[in-house]
Amino acid sequence: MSEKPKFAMYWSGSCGGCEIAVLNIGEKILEVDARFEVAFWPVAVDAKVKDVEALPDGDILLTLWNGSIRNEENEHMAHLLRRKSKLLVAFGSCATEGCIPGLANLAPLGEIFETVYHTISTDNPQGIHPQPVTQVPEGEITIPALKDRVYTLSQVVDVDYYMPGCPPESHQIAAVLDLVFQVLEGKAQLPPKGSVIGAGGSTVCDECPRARNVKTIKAFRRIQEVAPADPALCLLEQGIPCNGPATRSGCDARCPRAGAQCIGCYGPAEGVIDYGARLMTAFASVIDATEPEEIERILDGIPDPAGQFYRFNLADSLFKAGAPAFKHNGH
Amino acid sequence: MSAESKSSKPKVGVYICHCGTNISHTVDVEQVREWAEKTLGAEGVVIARDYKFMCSSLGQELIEKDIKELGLERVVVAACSPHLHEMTFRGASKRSGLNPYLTELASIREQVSWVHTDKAVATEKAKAVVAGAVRRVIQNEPLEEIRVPIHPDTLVVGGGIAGIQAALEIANAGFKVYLVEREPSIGGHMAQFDKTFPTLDCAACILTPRMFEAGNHPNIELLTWSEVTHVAGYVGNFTVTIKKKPRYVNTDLCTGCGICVEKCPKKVVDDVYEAGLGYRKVVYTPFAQAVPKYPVIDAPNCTYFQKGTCKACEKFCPTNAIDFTQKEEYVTIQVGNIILATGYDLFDARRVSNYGYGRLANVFTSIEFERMSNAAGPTGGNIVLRDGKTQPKTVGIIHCVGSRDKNYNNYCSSICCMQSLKFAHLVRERTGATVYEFYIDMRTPMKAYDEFYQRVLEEGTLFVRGKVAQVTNAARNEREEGKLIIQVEDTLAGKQRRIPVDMVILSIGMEPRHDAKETSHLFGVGCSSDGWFIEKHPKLDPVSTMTEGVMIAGCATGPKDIPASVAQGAAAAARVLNKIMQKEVVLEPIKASINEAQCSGCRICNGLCPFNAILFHEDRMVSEINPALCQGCGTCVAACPAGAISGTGFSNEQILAQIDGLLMDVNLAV
Amino acid sequence: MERITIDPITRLEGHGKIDIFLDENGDVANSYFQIPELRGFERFCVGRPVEEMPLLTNRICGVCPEAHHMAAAKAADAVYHVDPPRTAKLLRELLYMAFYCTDHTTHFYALGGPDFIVGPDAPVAERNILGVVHKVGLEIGGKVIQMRKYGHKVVEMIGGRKVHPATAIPGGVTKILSEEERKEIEAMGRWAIDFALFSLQAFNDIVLSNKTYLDLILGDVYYHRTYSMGLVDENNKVNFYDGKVRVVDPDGKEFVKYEPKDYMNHIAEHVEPWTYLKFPYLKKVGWKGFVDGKDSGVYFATPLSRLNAADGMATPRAQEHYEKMYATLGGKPVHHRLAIHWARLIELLYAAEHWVELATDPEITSPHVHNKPTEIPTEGVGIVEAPRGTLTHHYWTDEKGLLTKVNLIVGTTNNYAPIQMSTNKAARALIKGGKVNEGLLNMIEMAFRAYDPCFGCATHSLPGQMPLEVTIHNASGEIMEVLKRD
Amino acid sequence: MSETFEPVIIGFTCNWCSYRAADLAGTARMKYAPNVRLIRLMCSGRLDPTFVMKALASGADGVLITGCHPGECHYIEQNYKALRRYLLLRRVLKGMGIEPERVKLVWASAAEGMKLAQEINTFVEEIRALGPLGWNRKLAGNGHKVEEPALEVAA
Repeated sequence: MSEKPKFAMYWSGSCGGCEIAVLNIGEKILEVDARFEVAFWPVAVDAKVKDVEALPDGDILLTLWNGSIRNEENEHMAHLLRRKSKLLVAFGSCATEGCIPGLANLAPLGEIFETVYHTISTDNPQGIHPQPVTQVPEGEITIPALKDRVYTLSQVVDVDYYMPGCPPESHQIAAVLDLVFQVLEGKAQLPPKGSVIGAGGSTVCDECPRARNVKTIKAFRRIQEVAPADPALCLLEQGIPCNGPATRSGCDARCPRAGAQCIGCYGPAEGVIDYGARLMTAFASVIDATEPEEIERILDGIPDPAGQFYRFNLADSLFKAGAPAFKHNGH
Repeated sequence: MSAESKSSKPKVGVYICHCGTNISHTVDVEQVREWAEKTLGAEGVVIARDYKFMCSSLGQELIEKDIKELGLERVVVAACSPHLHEMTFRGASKRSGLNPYLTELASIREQVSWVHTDKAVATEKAKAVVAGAVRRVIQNEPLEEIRVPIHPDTLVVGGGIAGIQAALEIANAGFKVYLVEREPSIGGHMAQFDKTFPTLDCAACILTPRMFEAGNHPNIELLTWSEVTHVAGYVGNFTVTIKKKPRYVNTDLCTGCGICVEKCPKKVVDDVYEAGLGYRKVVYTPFAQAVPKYPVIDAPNCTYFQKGTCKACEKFCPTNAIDFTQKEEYVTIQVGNIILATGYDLFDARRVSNYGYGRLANVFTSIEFERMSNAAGPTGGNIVLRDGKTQPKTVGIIHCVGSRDKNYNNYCSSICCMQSLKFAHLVRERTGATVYEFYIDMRTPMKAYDEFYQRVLEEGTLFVRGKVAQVTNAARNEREEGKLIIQVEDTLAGKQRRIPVDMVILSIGMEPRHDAKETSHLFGVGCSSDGWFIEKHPKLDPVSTMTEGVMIAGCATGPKDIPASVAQGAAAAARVLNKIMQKEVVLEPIKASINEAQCSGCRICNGLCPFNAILFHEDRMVSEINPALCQGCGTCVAACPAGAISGTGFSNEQILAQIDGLLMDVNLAV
Repeated sequence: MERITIDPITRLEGHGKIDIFLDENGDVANSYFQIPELRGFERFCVGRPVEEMPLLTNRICGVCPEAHHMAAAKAADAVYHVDPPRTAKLLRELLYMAFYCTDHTTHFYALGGPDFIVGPDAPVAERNILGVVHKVGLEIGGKVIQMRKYGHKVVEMIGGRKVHPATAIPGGVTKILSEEERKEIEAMGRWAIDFALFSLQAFNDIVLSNKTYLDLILGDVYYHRTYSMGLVDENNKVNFYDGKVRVVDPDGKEFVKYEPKDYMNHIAEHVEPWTYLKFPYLKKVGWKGFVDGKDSGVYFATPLSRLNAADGMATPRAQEHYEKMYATLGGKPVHHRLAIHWARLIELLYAAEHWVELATDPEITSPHVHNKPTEIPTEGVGIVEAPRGTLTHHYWTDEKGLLTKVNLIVGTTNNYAPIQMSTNKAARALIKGGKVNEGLLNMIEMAFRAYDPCFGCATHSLPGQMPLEVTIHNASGEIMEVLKRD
Repeated sequence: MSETFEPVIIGFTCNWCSYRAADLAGTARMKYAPNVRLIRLMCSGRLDPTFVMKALASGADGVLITGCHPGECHYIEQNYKALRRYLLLRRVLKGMGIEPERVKLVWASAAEGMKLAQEINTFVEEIRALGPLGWNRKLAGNGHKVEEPALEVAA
């Protein structure tokens, strides 16, 4: 039992889709149970943080972390599991790049409270906002304070490997586990620290079956204006702002195959510093116009450029957040 | 992470130049040196020196010595602009065994000491610039020059005097030349002239031998009545497609006897060669000495092509050379170099309506006068009014028509002064008429030019300094009756004058070819907004362009006189010859390349290269860059969404590192 | 005052934490079920194009992204005033049925069900899917995995991806279903019906035929007389994808039946400073705190409430079991929270039956799957029944279709107040005179697990099993005793 | 604040036009504000929006992009690509709540040393008016420490 290497999986600020994706690998999940002692996996087994704290540092061989760092608890757990793990994997889009919840970094935390606790259906005459510490008649109760913005795992602790995807496709998870099994048997070597695993080395177009030509864009069109799109032709060439050209391969171009544009959940390609920059430069370069007025007219076809280009990657971008996010804290 | 990168930091030497006092006057060089050694020590700087003149042989030896003795792996020279001394210091590195591309120049003279005054501020900026260069140079990679074989044949486009000169130079050196001219004959504008300034020798007399030589040279293949339609490839290996327009004359059979011309029943105004002053037949050779001698049938005007009848030429041709069935044909040739000598168009004098050209009969343009004064011209060399018989008694010559005028062209057409003086001389010589020259400034800079000006002065030509306001026939007194009145402010006399003359000659300037833009795209050369082709360097490389292997000569780059055009033709030829003799060309290793494994074949980059250097492999669904075609602009590098394209010399790593360095002080403050 | 912190390790995962305060006599004074996370979709979706909402709000919950995908798509349809072609609606609903089968299966066999199948008194180590396998037999393990596989397969075939589908857009869907795919889906659907019937049989054999379990279900600890909410079709039959929201009072009488667009007139949300999650309640009744009864606006929205709120099931075999359940549990409405598990299986059967109905509809493979929006976008509400409760998306946009305001009332949130009440009640029932026994842990866990609380939607924790640990502090805060559940 | 505020600006130049214009400004001893630090590219077409964002995120208050006049690009037409990227980049910055005016595109031929100097002075004043961006300080403000590297894997 205890000779078996230890495995942990943990989620913080995320939607749980990563966990479902892992469950979706089917029978292979049993192999994980056979190869590893599952030291910590709240959704699957009963274990406690105290048990983890009791482990010697670096005692857990492999920890898959999904979820962003949204509150102080997330951060606390990140530090704990980093300390206890030999290999810490940022698993899924939230952990690697902040994912869609990272779009919260476009707004000041205060505004998030102002919005959520004052919606049309909210009855909140005294303007109550949740507080880290609350005095109730019986005593004092606490909830963790939210951080000023959404952070990726590697912005808080040192990360060994990155596994992109929202969520990572099951066949990729299976492939990574197979690699780990082989490493355990000494049949394979781990990739260099900091590598992206469970993904391709190119971008989505590489796996996309759609035909493509030399690109010249005369107009951007929103998918509901085009649908049904030509099923055989590159979506971008049909004017649909598909994020495929800049998004790392590995998903088998699932969305474009289903007639929907890639929204970029696999994040940037190898070595790319700023995902959004790649997209905007690519789109702009192939715009078929030289007069500023005409170019602007075509650009009007992308009504939400910041959201379009940083949908999943904002928290990991060069800017990390929009200017307003630095304004003030919500509590 | 940090540990390994420290150990992997290359040794950098920093050399700060005083440039006498040019730099040290506003930058505390010693302070920068100290700072570089201390603060940039962590960056890998092992030595920082300053010296009065780094570019001096002693300064360079300093660097070479350190490279050898300290084992420097990178060098930063903080001095003047890389455009002055990058080569110098790369050379120094090379001599001591360091790859030249591992040396960076930081411009603290042009960008700091010369443009700022506050010494403290300038010194801080100098530090930032040095930090940027150091961070950048660490990311530099050793590069090797690229060598491409050269095809020995050459294409010369344009059969004017510049093109002829270039073609002859190369042909005489023993190499094949294709000379393409879109008119039926080579010769260009010069063939239209009578005399040439300042020597007044007859244009034909000096040009025709050259035309003949070019036309019969074993190494020159003449392609007149032809146009280049497509250019592919790159320096040393161009593939050029040429359209040969149908002459309707079989040049294999034609002897150039001229009977067809003689028998042709139809005349049309010749507004190309005769500038509209004379007529030509529908089947014609532009002029007697035309090369080649073969005539051309002007199909749009030919009765046969219009009505299907006539065929007089065919009937009378002794060798059955007339062939109405000819179609345009395309030939493809391989050449290693190209010389563009496409010349100029003349300014359309009608645009200056207040000078009345086209409205007032006896207002002539300079080119019309050239034809008129030409013995072989429409008037047999008689200088007469439009009526064709009356000799003018007074002639006014107006300079700078369409030139040096913000309403038309700002530039000086450079030949108008001299041609106007020539006209004055010819008018007096042939008619004894009184001649007025209306000029803004007299520009006679070249050899024997000013002497000619003196001579014309002495001949009694009257010079009025001032820009002519208008030419009119509205007489105010009987003295002006039936005359053309030139209204001008005489800026020397300081008064308005009205000078009645019989004939006005407008000395019209030069303009870029109407289709210069298309030509520039066809050959991938730069073209300024007014339409002249852009030299690689206006002073130091006036006959080369940004596109390796494509040279420019003559008026295609701007107004020139004959000697300058000839000189440029020869210079371009020399450039080509030296490439041919080297048998291969060395290209700057600043190139883009695609990492195929990372390329997704999205084809974003495919349309971005104006040099067609990017090709797409349908089979492997990846794009590839031809390094010989790539000019290193880096546009595709910046555009690739997958980050699959990298560019040497200006890599992302280098530029991002430079940004970090330039902002080092800002971040130390945080 | 003494405090007990029922502090799942999940407290550190943003699951929730229960603080119980004891009075001088050691009886429960009060308890607090806290939700410690907030993401703020309502704020950061503002400015985004409305057609992206089915993709963005997917990420609210990876357990039921299909629910958000559908609610968002319907809201976007409404924003553009566009009615998708029938085929598009069929495809969306077909995807949704397959998802329901997967989700209900997961909960019943892996998360909630084990309490019964293995037994509430069984050691916790066995109260999981493996325990179920032992009890029911080996083939069940394979069947459960198969059901999940089939469900996700269909979701992928129609939605493009297994998790976070991508094909629903304003005016329809982007993917046409091929005949080959349809055949495969139909076959899997028929298998799902057998599986659902098998599951109901297992529930009957193991739970209903066992008096102890039945008493447990009918026991008072898990009994709350609250309003019941659920989506119904034009015949007042249970519907997951479309229809009107119907609420019945604690006596089972229709309290209100409203169009989705009118939800604001009927639902309001209460805010407490000690938790990030809001407490929805019936506006017209009002917020009276964590109490049940006709005068309290508290309602629940679960499989059981849906059955309570409807007049029956739209498919024959599900209808049989519907009638059987109410007969067995003493008529409508049923307020025993543990009966939610039974209701869930009946919904599983309905979903499977309807799956086949949809897969065999002649129009399901029509290429006409999208109507281009032509009108100026304005405002729209989209409501579906998520497995864990009525899901409401409400969007406002500018004339370019960019969001200017967003309101979301997600499934589990509906049940926040009832869950707080159930755990509170369980605590009161089991903690007397300061004596805490470990059975408390199971009992309390069962209390909230019945709701299958998915704080993935509400607060991003996963449903079901939350290992518990009780720490008893004295007034001065020292740890007196630590109870673990094994 | 703004009267003592000295903006730091990164300027991108084209090797063939604006960089030579800067040389010319130097040779002609034209004086301009010292706030701009220039980077040489072969062409404005090389300008990757990443560079601009990197500069702004690393502490620059503004970015000046310069290139050949339309139609005068030494690489025929690459400056148009720069123009398109610039126009889109400004929209993205706006979306991020950053004043688009912090990035400016200016055409300057090799002969326009004076124009470049004037444009630099104008831009420095425009940025001075906008005040500091200080993104590097904003990011430094998060107070997160990245932990020591993980232990070596013994396997």
